[in-house]
Amino acid sequence: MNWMIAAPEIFYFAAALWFLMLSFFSKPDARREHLSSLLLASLGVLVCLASVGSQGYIFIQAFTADIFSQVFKVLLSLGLFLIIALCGNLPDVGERRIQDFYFLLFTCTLAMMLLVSAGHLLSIFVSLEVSSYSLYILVSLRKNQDFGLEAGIKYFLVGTFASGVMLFGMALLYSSSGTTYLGDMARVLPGMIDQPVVVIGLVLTLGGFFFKLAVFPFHFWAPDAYQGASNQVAAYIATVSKVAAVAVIARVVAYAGQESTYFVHVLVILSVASMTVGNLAAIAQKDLKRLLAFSTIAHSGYILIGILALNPTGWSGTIFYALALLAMKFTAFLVVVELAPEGQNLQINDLAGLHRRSPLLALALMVSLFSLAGIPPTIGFTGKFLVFVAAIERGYIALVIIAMINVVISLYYYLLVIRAAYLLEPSIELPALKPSMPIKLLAGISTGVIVAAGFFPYPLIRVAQAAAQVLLVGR
Amino acid sequence: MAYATLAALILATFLPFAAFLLIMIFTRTKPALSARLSVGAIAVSFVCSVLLLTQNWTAPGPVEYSTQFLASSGLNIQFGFLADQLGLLMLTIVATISLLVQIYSLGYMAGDPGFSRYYAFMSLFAWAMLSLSVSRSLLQIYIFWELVGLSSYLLIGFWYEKFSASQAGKKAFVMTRAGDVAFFLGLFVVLLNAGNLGVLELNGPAARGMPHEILTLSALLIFGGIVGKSAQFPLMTWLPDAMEGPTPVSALLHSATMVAAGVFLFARLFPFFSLSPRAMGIFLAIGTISMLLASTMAMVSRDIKRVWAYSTISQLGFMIMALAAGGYFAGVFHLTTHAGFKALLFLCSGVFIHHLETNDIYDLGRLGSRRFKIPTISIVIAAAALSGIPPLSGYFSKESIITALAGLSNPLWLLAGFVGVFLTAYYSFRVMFVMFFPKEIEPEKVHAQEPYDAGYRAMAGPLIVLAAATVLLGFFEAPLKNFLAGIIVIDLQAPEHDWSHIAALVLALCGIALAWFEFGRRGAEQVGFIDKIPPLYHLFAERWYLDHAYRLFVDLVIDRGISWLLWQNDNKVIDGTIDELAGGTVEGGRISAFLQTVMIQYRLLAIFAVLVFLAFYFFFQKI
Amino acid sequence: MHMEPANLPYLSAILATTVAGLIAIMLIPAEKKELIRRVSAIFSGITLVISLLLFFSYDRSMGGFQFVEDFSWIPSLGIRYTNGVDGFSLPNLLLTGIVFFTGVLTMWEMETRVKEFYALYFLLVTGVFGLFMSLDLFFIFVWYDVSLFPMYLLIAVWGTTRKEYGAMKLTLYLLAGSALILPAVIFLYFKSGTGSFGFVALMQSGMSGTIAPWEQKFAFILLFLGFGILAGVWPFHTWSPVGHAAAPHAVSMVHAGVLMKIGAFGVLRVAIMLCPVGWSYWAPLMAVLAAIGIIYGAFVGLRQTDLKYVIGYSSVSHMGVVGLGLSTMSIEGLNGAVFQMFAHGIMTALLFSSIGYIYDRTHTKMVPELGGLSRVMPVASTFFILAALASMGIPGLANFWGELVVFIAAFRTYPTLGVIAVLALVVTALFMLRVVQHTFYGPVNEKFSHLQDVSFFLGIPRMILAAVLVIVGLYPSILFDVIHTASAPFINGLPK
Amino acid sequence: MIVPLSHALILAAILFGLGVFCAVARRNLIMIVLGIEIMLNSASIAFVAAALRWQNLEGQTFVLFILAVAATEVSVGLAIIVYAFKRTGSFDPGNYSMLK
Repeated sequence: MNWMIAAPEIFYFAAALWFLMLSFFSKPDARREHLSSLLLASLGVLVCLASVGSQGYIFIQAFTADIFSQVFKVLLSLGLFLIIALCGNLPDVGERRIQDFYFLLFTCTLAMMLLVSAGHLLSIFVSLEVSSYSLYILVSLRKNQDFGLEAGIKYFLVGTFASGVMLFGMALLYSSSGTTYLGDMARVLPGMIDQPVVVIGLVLTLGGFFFKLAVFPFHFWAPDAYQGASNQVAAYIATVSKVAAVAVIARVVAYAGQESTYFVHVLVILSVASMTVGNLAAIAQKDLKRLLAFSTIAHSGYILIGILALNPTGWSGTIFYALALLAMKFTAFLVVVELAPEGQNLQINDLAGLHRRSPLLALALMVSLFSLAGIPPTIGFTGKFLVFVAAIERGYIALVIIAMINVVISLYYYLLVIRAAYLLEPSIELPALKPSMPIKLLAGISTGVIVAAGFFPYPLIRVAQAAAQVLLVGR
Repeated sequence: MAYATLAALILATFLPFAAFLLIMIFTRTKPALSARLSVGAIAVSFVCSVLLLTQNWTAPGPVEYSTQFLASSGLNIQFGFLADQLGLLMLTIVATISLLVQIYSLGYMAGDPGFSRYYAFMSLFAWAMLSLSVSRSLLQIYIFWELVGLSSYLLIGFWYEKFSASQAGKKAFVMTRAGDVAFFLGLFVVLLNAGNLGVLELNGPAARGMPHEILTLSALLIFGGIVGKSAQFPLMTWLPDAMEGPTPVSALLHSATMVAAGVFLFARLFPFFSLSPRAMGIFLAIGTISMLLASTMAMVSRDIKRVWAYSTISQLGFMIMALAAGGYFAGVFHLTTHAGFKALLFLCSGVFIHHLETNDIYDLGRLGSRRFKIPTISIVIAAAALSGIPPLSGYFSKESIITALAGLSNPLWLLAGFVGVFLTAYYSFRVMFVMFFPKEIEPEKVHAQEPYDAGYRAMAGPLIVLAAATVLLGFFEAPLKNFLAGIIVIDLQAPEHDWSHIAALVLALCGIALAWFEFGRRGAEQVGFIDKIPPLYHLFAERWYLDHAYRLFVDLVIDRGISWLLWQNDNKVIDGTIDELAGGTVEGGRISAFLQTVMIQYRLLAIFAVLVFLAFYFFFQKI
Repeated sequence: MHMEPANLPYLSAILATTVAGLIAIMLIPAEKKELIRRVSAIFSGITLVISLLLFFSYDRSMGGFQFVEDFSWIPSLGIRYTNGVDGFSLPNLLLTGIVFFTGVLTMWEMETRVKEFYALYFLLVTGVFGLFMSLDLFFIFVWYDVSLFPMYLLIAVWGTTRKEYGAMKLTLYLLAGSALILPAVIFLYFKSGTGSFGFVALMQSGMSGTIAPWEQKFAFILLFLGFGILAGVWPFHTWSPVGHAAAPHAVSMVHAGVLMKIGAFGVLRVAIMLCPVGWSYWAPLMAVLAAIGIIYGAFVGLRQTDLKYVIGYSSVSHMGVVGLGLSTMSIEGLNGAVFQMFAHGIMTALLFSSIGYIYDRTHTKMVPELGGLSRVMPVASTFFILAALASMGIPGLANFWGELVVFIAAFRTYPTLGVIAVLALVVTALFMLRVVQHTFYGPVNEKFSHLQDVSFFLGIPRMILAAVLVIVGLYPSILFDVIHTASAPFINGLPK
Repeated sequence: MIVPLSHALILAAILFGLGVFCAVARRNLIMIVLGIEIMLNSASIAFVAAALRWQNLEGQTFVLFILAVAATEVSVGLAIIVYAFKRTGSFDPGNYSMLK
């Protein structure tokens, strides 16, 4: 049992420990903490990249490291690095809590990495809870308490409720299959998928993960959490935790879920519901982050389409979509963070005159929003396209048409935001925005990635397909 | 030899088009140069047409060149020239009269700001009309038919500052376009059934194969085009309004050449039309109605140009009656002579209008139009020819029409012919007496000198030429007859109904006598017998209320009716539903957004409710 | 349908030029307006030259797809970057080149945010060029939406009347169209069993019947409605007048001149050529909608008082003629339809270009407020009147031939609809002349008496368009020969 | 087995229902956390029953971890709720409706 398989986890555990020690012994200094966290995060990315090829099991398949988990670990570490890059000046988190903030960030990422490579129900449960609890606290860490606290409470309550549901589901699964290892389940469950206990157990288990992905019934926390949390934490939730959620759902459904019309119908109902609710609610939003929250809910609906297709193109489409979501959401939140130096909540109309204040940020916002809407030359469209190809391969034409109609509705509110950025003139003359060099670089690169992956997505698709192979082998 | 004819044809037709392009693009700002260009081009065309006419005077059959056009579009349409006797005759008429009118316009239009634009449009018209007369296929005729309509629109609305001019132009174009659409449909029916649009083919074998009722239908549809262009019964009211254009334009287009295009087409397809007697009967009826209607309107009109416009409609009605009655030569010969003396009438009126700046015949009389010697003499000659007084050309052509009408079984048409001759004589000499024997005159104007400046001379020249032509043309009846015999076997020795000629002459003289009695006499109060019966007077003056009917139709049915209905449909129904849909989604958005802000307990309850529903769905779906 | 590879990648060269132009404009600082205009003029000029070169060096005798470029793009889904041009797409390519170049020149006097305008304008035209030349369904869809991408901003920022409403309505409408196209395209991809998005492969499977009849019918109606929305098919046309009126002149030139052709071209290329059985099933519906469109456009046009609305509705009427041509399932029908697409594109571009000039001077588009412009600016009015005459179908100008051939074909297959469509010619003449009369003729009103006529330089774009209208009008077989090389083999190859 | 597995599962399901009812019924944050605790325990019962049925210890280990996680959950939850109580002075979830 060589420990090198878990190298990324060990590294992030050490980084978390480092910040814990700092919080005990040294006086918090924002500048230094930010630089050290940036360094650690970039090292973490390198470690994950190095360990992409490692294969193997620890604790008898409880911790499995395969190409699927390693790809996702790279995504998670990359996401963390990008978010920390945004935490240049953290006005919203008090000076005293800077170290705890970074400690919690690293712990949460560590937990998600464990979640991604979990092969056993128990390790899934524990790592999911650890990541959720660290997120509850991160959300409540906001300086102006009333927002942060309310969001934290709501997030906590819905989260624990969902984990209760998940646990009950796992119990049902365990009682019907007799094993808690995903690998064994894959061999035992196929015969009895039509028994009520098994299928409802599976649905309830997925409930916990749907909470993380903000799918329809469990999405109530998302708008309040995004609006309540500070911009950087909201960015973290929107990007990194979504990627982890997709990974764990894909793994559980690929191993445990079988070909059953009922199961597919449930996923179709949830997907359509979350798409419609997300898109419709987003139309009436005034707060930008709350709008992005609803758009995430809608995107979870599109991801579900990829999952419910239950075929190889479906899996690679879903993985590609997770990657696309990371890129798009990050660019959108980059603009949000840059536009709110005091960390206040941005209204849509605060975007007025952005095209004059900083053309680059306006372009980044436009490209990311068009990509979120799914207009072709962007990564968002390729993601949607792959997912729709998978769905139509299984013959769900009506679902794809409903999804496309939702795309049209979503374009409406994205255009409202773009309208605000390009058309509206601010009432009071705002100073021209001068984002720092790294931020400019970051915005440029991310916009470039979005458009390039839209035009020539093949390398990323190949990565997604390689990762998807693992899910099929497990059968 | 063949190449010479082809070269001459191409030169005759395309030179004016070249002149048009040159003027429009380059010499727009240099009036003198554009006038010279245009007149030069039409002069060359005139010379070519005369040469062609004389060379082919004795030629056996039609001279024809055609190339395949638009082959790649899957249709077999011949494009080229058909220089047969009728074509060459028409070519010469159009060329001569265009030349004369363009020379006349040098004087008439001098100093007009749009001078070069005027000559550009005149050349455009010349090109279209000349090419129409020698077109090879029906489609080619249709194309130049539309271009002639376009040039008439541009020339009628030449003084576009005057709202009435642009209104008249628009009215003319839309009415002729209605006729053209009928012609277009007729074209399709023929193309689909006979498979070919060549004029020779249609007159020849191709038409034999067509079933009878298709033949009548296509003949009627094509006649729709003729009705539109030659202002026959239903679509006639645009011609009087077309008098808004400059007088030379009225002389050229709206009397001699353009409106005659309809009659020319009738003559061109005469063998094709004569295949269906029922159609010919209908044409006869329409010709008669428009002839009678127009002459009644002419009797009451006070505007000199409108009188001649109504007279043109009625003479065209005469020609169509002649052709419909089988008198091919009569129709064509009347077309030739009418072109001559009607142009002369307009040009003389033009001189009076140009110098006295009024169109009203009573004012013209009062301001002493007698003192213009040449125009007075030539207008009297032209009016006499119009009424059919021997030895002028009008008498011979009208006599051949009367003969053709007499040949018909039903005497009704002959009677209508006689009434027409009487009314024509009456209204033409009514104008003469009012203008030259005015009741009260303004002394100082009457005795002023006749202005012999350059402009006047440019106008007087063409008058003299046309007057000579009106006098001499009558004697060319015989040579013309055997020239045209080439196309249709004309029974040269048609039985002479000499009693009908004498009757026609007597009626003409009675007409003149009545006109003299009411207008010419020393003590006459110069009020027509029609003016004494107000309801009849208003009926004729209002053009039998045709204009009201059209305006009502356009206003109620088109504007207020259909387009309002469709616009409401567009605005309310289609846009309405879409905006409603959008509003609905936004409202739905507001509701679902509100649902997200509900208290925590309700959220947990909602989650649980959905899970229970999914569970039940399992059992529901199982059963 | 053979594919003849190109020695030089001309087609990608066009795309490369537009993208290079886009990048060049992005690099120039915003205040150097004159430089930006010149650079965009040069780049658009290059694309025009290349498209002309392509048009005249296309081998009429061989036909089929020429100048073909083919690189694999996403092998796993069988998507290849293939470009090729045939009789149908060549005229449209040339049309786009001409309208693009003249559009750039028409906006020469604009002052507000010039850099962004030209950047978005280049992006719009890249999408249009891409769609006309690509032979891969994935790329046809991608380019379709790329041309949609900048549309909102172009109209919302630089537009005129009710611009935000118009921009939003137009963008959502067109995206709703694409919402129908994507599922159908993927559906065809799977049903054809060729496992590739390649157009030629799918066409063979469509022709040979591997795609079952009911599938072809289902895919055809989806594609027809999807692309039909963009082509202004009758019930879905309401965005076009609003969009035209709201858009700035160059955008409405490209918008009406070329974007509506994308819709019609899409119906022809994707719906008709891939699902012939569907086409024969749905053709009567297409014909009825097209005929209604012709009548509808003409009649509703009568009531408009805004110049651009009038042109918008006349475009709906002309696109109805194209629809009628496509629905006749005959060689003449297709020839006439594609010819009419070209002719209408040039004519609408000329109309909008002249309205642009008038609007820049008089700052009003409302017909009642205008009047007597012909005396004040004779040259500018002549351009508009020439285009108005073309729209009425006067022989000697391009539209006449398109309408003639379409009506002949329509008369053969749907006589009643043919008659109705021809009757609409009278109404079109009435409302066009009414507009010309109220705008240009009549007494000169003093508000506009001080305006000066169009200078030579500003006249260039309009002169080019007018010249093309007349040349194609006098010698239509330049276009018909090219179109025929594509329509004849396709119709003859149809399974009976 | 003393009692067939299905009976135990039904018991766990009823307990789960009670937990949900408790969480939803009372307008008091503490009671919600309490309700969720009950739900977790119902899951433990199900696990124990399943472990007995399949004669392996995995179910038991699961229960141990559930207890541990429940403990952390309560501590974190109460920390936030108590802190919120200190600031707003009430446990009523109704007055936390600032985020619109």
